[in-house]
Amino acid sequence: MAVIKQDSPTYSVREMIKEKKAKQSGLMFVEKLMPKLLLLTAVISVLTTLGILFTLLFETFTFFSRVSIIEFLTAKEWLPWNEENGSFGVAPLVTGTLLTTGIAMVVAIPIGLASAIYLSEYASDKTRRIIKPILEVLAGIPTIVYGFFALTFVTPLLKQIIPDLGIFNALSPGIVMGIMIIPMVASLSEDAMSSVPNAIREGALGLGSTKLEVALKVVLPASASGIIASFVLAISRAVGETMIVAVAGGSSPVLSFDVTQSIQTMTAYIVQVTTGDAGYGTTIYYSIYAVGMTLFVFTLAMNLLAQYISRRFREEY
Amino acid sequence: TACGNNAEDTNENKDKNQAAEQLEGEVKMDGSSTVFPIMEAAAEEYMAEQPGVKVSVGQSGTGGGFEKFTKGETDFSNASRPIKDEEKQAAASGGIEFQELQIAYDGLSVVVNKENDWVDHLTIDELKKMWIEDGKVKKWSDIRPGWPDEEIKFFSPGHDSGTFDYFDEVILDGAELVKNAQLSEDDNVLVQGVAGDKNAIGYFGYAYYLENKDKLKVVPIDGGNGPVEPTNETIQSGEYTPLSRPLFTYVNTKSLKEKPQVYDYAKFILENAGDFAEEVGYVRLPQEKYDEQLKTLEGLK
Amino acid sequence: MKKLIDQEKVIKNMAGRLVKNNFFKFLFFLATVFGLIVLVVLLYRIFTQAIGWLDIDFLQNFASRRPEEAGIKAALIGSLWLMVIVAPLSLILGVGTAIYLEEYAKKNRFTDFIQTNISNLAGVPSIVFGLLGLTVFVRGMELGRSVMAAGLTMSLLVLPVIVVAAQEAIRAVPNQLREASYGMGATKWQTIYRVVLPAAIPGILTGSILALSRAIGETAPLVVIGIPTFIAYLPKSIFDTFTVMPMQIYNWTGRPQEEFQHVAAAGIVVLLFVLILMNSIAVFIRNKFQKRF
Amino acid sequence: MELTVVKERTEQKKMNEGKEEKAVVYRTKNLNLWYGEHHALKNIDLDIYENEVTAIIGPSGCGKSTYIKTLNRMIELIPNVRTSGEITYRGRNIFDKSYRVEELRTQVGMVFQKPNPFPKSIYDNIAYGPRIHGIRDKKILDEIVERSLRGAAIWDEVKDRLHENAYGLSGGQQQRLCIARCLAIEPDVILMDEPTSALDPISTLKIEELVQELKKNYSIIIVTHNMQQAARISDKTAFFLNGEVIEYTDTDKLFSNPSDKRTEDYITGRFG
Amino acid sequence: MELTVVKERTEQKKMNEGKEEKAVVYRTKNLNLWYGEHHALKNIDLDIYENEVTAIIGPSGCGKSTYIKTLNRMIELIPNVRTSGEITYRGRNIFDKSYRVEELRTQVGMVFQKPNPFPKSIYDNIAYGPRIHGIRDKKILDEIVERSLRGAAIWDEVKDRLHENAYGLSGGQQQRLCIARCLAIEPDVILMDEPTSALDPISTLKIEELVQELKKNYSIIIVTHNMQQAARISDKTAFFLNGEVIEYTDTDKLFSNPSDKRTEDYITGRFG
Ligand SMILES: Nc1ncnc2c1ncn2[C@@H]1O[C@H](COP(=O)(O)OP(=O)(O)OP(=O)(O)O)[C@@H](O)[C@H]1O
Ligand SMILES: Nc1ncnc2c1ncn2[C@@H]1O[C@H](COP(=O)(O)OP(=O)(O)OP(=O)(O)O)[C@@H](O)[C@H]1O
Ligand SMILES: [Mg+2]
Ligand SMILES: [Mg+2]
Ligand SMILES: O=P([O-])([O-])[O-]
Repeated sequence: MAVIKQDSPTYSVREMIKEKKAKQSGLMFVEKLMPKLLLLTAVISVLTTLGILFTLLFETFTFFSRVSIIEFLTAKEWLPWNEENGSFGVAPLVTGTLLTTGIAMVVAIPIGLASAIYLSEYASDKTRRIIKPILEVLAGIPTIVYGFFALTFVTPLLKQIIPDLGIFNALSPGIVMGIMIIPMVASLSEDAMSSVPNAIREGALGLGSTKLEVALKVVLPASASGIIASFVLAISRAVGETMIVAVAGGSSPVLSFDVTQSIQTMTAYIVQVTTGDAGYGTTIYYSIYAVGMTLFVFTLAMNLLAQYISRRFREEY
Repeated sequence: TACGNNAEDTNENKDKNQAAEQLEGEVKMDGSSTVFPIMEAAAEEYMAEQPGVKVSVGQSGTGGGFEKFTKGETDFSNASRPIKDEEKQAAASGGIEFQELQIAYDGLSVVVNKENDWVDHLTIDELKKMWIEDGKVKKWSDIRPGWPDEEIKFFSPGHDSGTFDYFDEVILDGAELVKNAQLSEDDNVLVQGVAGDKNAIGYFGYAYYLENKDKLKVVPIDGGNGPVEPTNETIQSGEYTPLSRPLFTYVNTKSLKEKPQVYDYAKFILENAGDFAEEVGYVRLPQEKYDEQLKTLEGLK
Repeated sequence: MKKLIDQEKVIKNMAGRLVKNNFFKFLFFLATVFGLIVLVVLLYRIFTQAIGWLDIDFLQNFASRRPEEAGIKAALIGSLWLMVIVAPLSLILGVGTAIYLEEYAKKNRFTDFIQTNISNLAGVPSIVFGLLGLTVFVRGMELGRSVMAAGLTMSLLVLPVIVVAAQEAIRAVPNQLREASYGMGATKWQTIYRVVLPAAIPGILTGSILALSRAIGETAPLVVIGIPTFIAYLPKSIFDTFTVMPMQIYNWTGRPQEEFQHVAAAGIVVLLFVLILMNSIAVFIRNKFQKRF
Repeated sequence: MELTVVKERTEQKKMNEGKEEKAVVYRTKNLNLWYGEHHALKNIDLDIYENEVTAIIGPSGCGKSTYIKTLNRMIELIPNVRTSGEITYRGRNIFDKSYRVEELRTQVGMVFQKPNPFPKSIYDNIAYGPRIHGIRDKKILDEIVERSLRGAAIWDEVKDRLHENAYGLSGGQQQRLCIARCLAIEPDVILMDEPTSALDPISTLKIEELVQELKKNYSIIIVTHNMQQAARISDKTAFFLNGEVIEYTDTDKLFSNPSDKRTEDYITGRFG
Repeated sequence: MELTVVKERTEQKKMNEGKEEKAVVYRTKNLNLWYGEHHALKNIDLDIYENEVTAIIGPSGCGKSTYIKTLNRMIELIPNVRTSGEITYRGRNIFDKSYRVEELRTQVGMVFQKPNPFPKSIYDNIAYGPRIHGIRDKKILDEIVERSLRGAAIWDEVKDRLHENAYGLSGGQQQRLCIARCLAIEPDVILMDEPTSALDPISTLKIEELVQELKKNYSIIIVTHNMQQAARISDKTAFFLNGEVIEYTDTDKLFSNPSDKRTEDYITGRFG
């Protein structure tokens, strides 16, 4: 046994602590200061939102002093370039956005959900650990890469099936956007499903259920709120996606639901104008803020909906 | 700087009397994406000569460029059309004075599919008939009898480009573009569109035609003096009309006076723009024009 | 009492149920693989295009009008410069916010409001952040098209993602550890700084790296801000102009010369390489420090 | 009393009454189990008899849960588990390739340590089992639900709120609900892994009473860390230690007159 | 034996020896505690004496953990907790505004039900307390670490791996590490909330021995659900039921001759 001067401790920790305590007034100062500092950082995010609102509102007001809000909301044509008989009806941009978003969801929701079920209910831990990050790479690829993928690969491929398909169309960017969003749906839904306690799964398996029955009849209903919230978030991501549609969707704002033809989304319009010829101070210039505002309101509504769903229907296990 | 470099002195292609002086500072340039390749070439070469000067070139579009320019955010603004009155006003209210410099020509090229064996040329009226919206579906046979009874597929640059602006000015004249035209901001995409459809027609900058000669067929345009195909010669001489247009850069005169590097760069552009333009697919101006502008520039120093 | 469940029938049913299970398992598997196949196709196309164009020169050259000479140096370094601003700023703000919300904030309206605000911000389209950056940083604060202006814009863009990731990581630190620390007479900040944060760091880093890799690939907000595309020098300070990889790639894809498509592909490969590198670091951290509380 | 239990198999039971030997439900022969490298069960030999309550006791980590989970092959959910030896259920080797786990688990119900109702209504919790086995008829389902809830002595407490979420129930009620859920598929054996360890004394008492009732119709295997509980409710008790069965005999005998020193040490509280 | 404990305060202790009455460390007077509406502790009166082991037993949910957490005001971490009444520690009211919790908790160490080492090295775990209290000197820290680990009877097992992560230790080792961590700041009282309930029998035994050793220098309050354990190691035992103290007396007396019927029922295993 190692010898330690047991009968003569060289010092008393207790005494030392008492001594130090007297000198630790700085500690108390930090203790009081930190929450305030941290609150300050938390307020930055609020300021960001205010900044966005302020930026958008200010220019949007100027826009609406030139174009009536009624026209903006009800007119059926978006012809900002035409100086004499132009028209600023946002509807075509909105339908363009809805169209591509809708297609993206048709792709992303079933495939994403199926992947989520596979990963959370069937795959081994190891498979999950390998596949999830790979799928995340899919989500991390810059969107312009997807844009050209849609234009130069998916569109020609689809053209072999649908000969009438325009070189720009809603279908191809919609599908590619959907593919890009699959990991988001898969990963968020998988999180929701994995948070269902294993005890509940065991309960179902103990009654002789197959894994499919456990997944569909127990886990899915139990994680419904998280899953639906992931859908809503995916929708708002699709609504806000820019480069894919800008590259492969064309720039024809038309009020139509024909997915084989060229469209323009709200985001693509903003990019078009900011990289284009419109001068500062023109109505076109202000219109991008009005469109931006519309987009903001759109995604705000989606996000609030997602939060409402996950709060309202949150399951307590 | 006194120890002049002999190797450089023997360099014959440029006037070297100022090259010995090494400049520093920034030159900010933004504007037309059409002009961008020329300016990229200019910046690249200039910086090889003057490594101390940092030239940045943006491509926010002609309008976007002027927006920054009139706020004093840039020294040069590239443009594929002349400055507009509102933009002049904006500049005046921002206290910005400027000088317009013409640097090259672009010939808008009207192109059709390689397999299109019927179009030999088009007149301005025919172009109008095609491209202006009149509520009807357009077929080739509507344009000239004997052409196939098939629907024309239109490809055009987006409304927010200088190229469209110019086309609008000379062909559409304010009227509406055919509704079912496929629009893209990206000229490469238009190339693909026309190359992929037998009944397609489209237009875009000369450079994009040059690069894709093998995929496309260019249409000679009859501007009143018989059909003319866009070539370096016809564009430079003004024979290819009315679809050839000048390209500009606008320089802030205050920068010109206060920043030696801006002046030096402007001069460099005028001296070399012709070469760069041809290299990237545009057409040089007649030499007199460059010389004239060089003189004006000197007066502004 | 009669039996309500016919065991024979149950057994007979079993075969069908198992077939169904296997069928769907296969279907789910296919769905999972679908994403991977797309990834492979995409990468294959890009790599075949990039082959021959991707070499050391490509990394060492500035952009050029001649495709053979064009390189990604300015954009690559520019992207790294962008990270110099975005990484520390968004981390400090994001983690600070997360600590405040998880450790200090009382459950009240104001906290709820901040929380809701953050989740909303996470869903605001990046292009709208571009408009914000243009108005506030580029114009309002007169930062111009500098690393600083773009960095601030991107920091705000990824901030909510980092906050949420950090919150989750902090929440995952078991209360027992906090209790242990308090039990020794530690103050709250000591507990946070010495126990909670170190335990949460892997989670925070993983989430943050994924958020930062998003910032590296973003194009739209920078297009809106008006970052220049041709730069043949490296920024010397955060107030210099610069360009980033996605902008440069976007520019190349729009060029008339066929060769530039290959240059663009080479650029994409470099960008993907950086992304995959960052993702691997995240995965490495995640696997290495897998929570073992 | 309120308890109404399913009376099936009572005939068979009567036949057994009076006889010394009851039928063997589960026979475990030389069972070994490894979690990766960790040898968690060692040479287990154990016969479980029909219509009896068999208790498994032992200190924490001795392999009680592992053993009971092996009986309905729930253990397979854990990766890297290896077994050797044999377990026969009613004469059939449960590790046999042709024996489908789903089938086994339909015969052998399980109640877990923590109540784990599905986040569904009380009704749907009970109807879940019958439904997956193909019973869709509303009338029959209604009957099953009532019968099972009565069988688990919880009918009166929940009959007015069948369509409310099961998570609104107290812990003890949830546990009885889980027992009812298990009864709904009319199993032959019920496995219980510390079913009362998370419950208050009153709920515990109720469940103990219930187990006594249920053994008339079911064979029950119950893991418990509470020796008093084992003594109160079981017919036979197995004492596990470090993955081995130290002693397995009639409960009375084990507690009054253990034959192994270690058993004695454990039940007198000298360790554990 | 390997155990080497800090010998300070031995003088003081010696003085107390032989006397009937030891000094009171904690005096609880008429303590009530509510979780929101739930009345969890009711009129608790309890004196804790120096250098003794005081055990608190009672069925699950009776308020054992709540009480012990009140003693070092850990209970304040839970929102909506309200108290009335008084607890004095060495004569000073712990609820007093001027009494900083950090100071109280420096004097009163705590060991939890589940071992909760920090995800740091063994060394850093022990050095944590001294460090936060401002002790930075490497030499002194080294000495404190060794002394504390010896005090918790784990030095020999870990001395060669002081800089490895504490999560590499077994559960029992982790729990002793937590005790060592607590000793490092030389507290006066140690609170232990079911410190062995998550451990195997051998580790449990080690900790029980350790508690016996520690009481020479510390006053120890230990919550346990294991009556045998209480009987084995404590000097006094308090029996809690439904938030009340039913009986509080010498351990020998409580187990051999309880004065309350409910105590008797509980210790004979009639419920719980
Ligand atoms: N998933 C697992 N992986 C590896 N080892 C495990 C696993 N589950 C249990 N073990 C180990 O197997 C042994 C037996 O565990 P088991 O859970 O069967 O014990 P138990 O008797 O049920 O204990 P308790 O009373 O605590 O529930 C223990 O040593 C445990 O550490
Ligand atoms: N955070 C809380 N909020 C509300 N009620 C609580 C909380 N913690 C405990 N309670 C309630 O207070 C009562 C006493 O709980 P406590 O944890 O003190 O019991 P215990 O005697 O330690 O039980 P166990 O042996 O299970 O640890 C219980 O009825 C419990 O439900
Ligand atoms: Mg167990
Ligand atoms: Mg407790
Ligand atoms: O970029 P533009 O030349 O089309 O304005």
